[in-house]
Amino acid sequence: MIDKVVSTMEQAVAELHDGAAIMISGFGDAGSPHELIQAVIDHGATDLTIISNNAGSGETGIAALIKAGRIRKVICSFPRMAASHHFDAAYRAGKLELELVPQGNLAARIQAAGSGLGAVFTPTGYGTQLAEGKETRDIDGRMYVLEYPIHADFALVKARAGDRWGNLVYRKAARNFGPIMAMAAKSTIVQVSEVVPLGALDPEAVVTPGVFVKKLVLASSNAQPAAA
Amino acid sequence: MIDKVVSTMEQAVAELHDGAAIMISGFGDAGSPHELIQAVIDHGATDLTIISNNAGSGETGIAALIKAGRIRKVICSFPRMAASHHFDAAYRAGKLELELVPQGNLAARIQAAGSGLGAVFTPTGYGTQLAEGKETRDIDGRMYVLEYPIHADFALVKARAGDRWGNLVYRKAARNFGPIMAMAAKSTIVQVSEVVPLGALDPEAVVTPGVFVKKLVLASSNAQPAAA
Amino acid sequence: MNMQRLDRNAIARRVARDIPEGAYVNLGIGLPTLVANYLPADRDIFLQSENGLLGMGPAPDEGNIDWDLINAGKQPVTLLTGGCYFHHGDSFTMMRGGHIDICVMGAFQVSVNGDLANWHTGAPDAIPAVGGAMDLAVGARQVFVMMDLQTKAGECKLVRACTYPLTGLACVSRIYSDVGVFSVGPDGARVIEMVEGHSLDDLRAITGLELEIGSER
Amino acid sequence: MNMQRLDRNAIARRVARDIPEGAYVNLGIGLPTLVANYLPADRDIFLQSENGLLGMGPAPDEGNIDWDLINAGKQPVTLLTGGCYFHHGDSFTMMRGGHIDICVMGAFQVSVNGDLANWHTGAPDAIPAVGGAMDLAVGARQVFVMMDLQTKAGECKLVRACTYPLTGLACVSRIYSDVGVFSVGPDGARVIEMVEGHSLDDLRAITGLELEIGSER
Repeated sequence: MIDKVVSTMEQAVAELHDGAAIMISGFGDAGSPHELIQAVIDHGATDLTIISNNAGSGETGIAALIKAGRIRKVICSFPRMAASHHFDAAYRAGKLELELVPQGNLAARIQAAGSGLGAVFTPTGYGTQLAEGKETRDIDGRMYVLEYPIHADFALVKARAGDRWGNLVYRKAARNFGPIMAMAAKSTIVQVSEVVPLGALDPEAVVTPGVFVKKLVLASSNAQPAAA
Repeated sequence: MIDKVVSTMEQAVAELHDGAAIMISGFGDAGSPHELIQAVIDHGATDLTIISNNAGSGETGIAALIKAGRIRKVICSFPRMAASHHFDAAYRAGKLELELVPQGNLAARIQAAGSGLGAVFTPTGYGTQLAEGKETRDIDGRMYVLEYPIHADFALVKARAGDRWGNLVYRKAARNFGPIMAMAAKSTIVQVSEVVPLGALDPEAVVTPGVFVKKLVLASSNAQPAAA
Repeated sequence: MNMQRLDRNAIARRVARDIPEGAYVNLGIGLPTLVANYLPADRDIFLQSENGLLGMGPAPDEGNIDWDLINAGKQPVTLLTGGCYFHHGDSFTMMRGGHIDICVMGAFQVSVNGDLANWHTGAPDAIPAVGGAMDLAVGARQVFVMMDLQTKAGECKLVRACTYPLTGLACVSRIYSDVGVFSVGPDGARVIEMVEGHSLDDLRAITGLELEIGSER
Repeated sequence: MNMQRLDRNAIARRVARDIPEGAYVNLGIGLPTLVANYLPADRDIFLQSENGLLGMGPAPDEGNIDWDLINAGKQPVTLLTGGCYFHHGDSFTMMRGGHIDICVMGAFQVSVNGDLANWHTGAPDAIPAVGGAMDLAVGARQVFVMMDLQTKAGECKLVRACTYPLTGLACVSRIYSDVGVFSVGPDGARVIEMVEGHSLDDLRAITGLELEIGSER
């Protein structure tokens, strides 16, 4: 019997390693797997590359990872936030490399990795600083930039509910990057608010089929994030 | 008030025109919008390019369109079926152009069109007849073929239920190409088994958001296809 | 010059007037979110938010805030009856793929041919952040910019050529400002509408451009 | 030669033995679908079907046929508890993106280095059809071929180089046949297992290849 549910956050992140590339779901705090990120801090892995839409705010989540000095590089679209002081400080001190990617190219590159494409021509960013040095091409009279997949060793994802085969559903706008990151990482680890029996999720409404999930763990405090 | 529901099949396909490129959902008969296809026949538009997984079987659906002599070109992955005699005859008589596309490249090219990408490098088909004459590239030690988007003027899609804003849910494996074709065509026309009030569809379980749909029409006979 | 100027709410109201029923609209973070307040409730207009919402509704009551239901600016919102959720791949398929009729964004500068600069001041110590601006710039069918025509320091933001880092090339079609509405594009900038009390000469003086009155293209 | 040969069901049973619990498996149309009949019911093995199913179950009873629930060969199937539906984009993300552990396909020819030919006989009047074969060939982590080693006319289908149009290059790792199991790949073809009553010399004679006994790579 296959049961992808593990009992502890520690077990969930046991295979992490120094130098890993880690995708982290979330748009701001919505959908950010805070407990799994705390488990990464507890695990001790360092020299990490983080792929996420933002670069953390306040004192928890990605911000805590930065504060702990574990991150070598951030690939994201929007690091500047109201309380992104830990990112700001590390970036200004040159302790952190930033690869800034337009949000839709971030999504497209993650999707390219998940679906086995070698590269995609995207119109986004053409003629801007963020496409400098990149290959461009005129296709049917429109200009495109060649963008490559972003692969990751791990994806840390927050979902609302999951079953032992790894099928997932999400909650409202906390869905955001979760489903496409789950497809793109070698190993996807999910914190859920609820583990449900096989068959409890409507097969028409499963958002992430279990094939994309390696481990699930119940996050008892997987509540809505508090007001920022 | 926006109400995308029209009353008749005739209204649903009123804007069709000669020479149109039309995507048609379905994998075999599952998900094939037979009533809309009949409406295309009744409309009279001809010289059509059809993008679909198959090229029809028996006497209805795409097979009936071929029989009626309305199709100039078929872009599909699997035209040969148990009862594809109308395709076979038209193809052998040279009345029909065939562009054979590996099924996953068909999906990827439809998705590229829907998402505004200019082209994608796919590993599928490299080194085969179906990639002959196409641009190839070594990316990180693996060979890829450059494939371009497939755009369409119309998509004809079968769904289980929809609301007046065009939100859709599907039924089992009849979902297949429907959602990605709806994203790729300039104008997506949907036959549904049921028109439901706004709010009746779970916002977490909508498969095709209404933005991708132009018109819906109730197909009273939108039942499961009969045994082939 | 000491002319009458529209405040941000008045500009938002003016933008809202040009959004037809049935339009799929993305309102950028900051100023443009005000436009939602002026969309008539009896018109079905569909607000899309890059973080996976279509049919976005107004801010919730204090007691009904759900931090899993936010807009692109990370403020709490609601979902209208008939709205739905989707992931970031599908969201940017909407935005990049030409499915959004209108997006409204703020800007540092817009050039007469429609180039947009709104993501980076170019200051060397600034922390850059781009979000979905570049995707909207290339992907929305029409890009409306909503801004005061001048900076606080009095520099005109409608320019011959942008000096700030670009967000997108030749993408803006319309500027809604505190002094009037402009069209920009291949034919250059034209004045579509002036705020009461302004003359064409005023606008020429502010912009330093040989503006003409234009009709809708 | 007049040796004992496995029938298609026996080959299917042999393939099933090599599919571990937890594997995500795509069974190609035709012969490979038989493998499903021999997967032990007490093992969680996940069958994926290109038309948008994961957790595909056996054929339904006569009275429970649902033509919206079919497999890649358009035959009626069922969905297991815990299975789910998805669209073709997501289905081929699974298949092309390396998420399927094993696919099992039939073949016209397989070369010693693992080239696969199974979509087209090359006959000029044949109606070509490719389906998802090329995507599986490049996308599945392991490609197993299940076939009789010879055509009815006695031609060996394990060849030095394919003469039929290719489906994929260097993609097959294993051949399950009526006379034995072979590995193919960069090191060429090796005999992993022979059906009882066969000798290495028999297989060398059939194939015309300098086969050796190989261990699992």
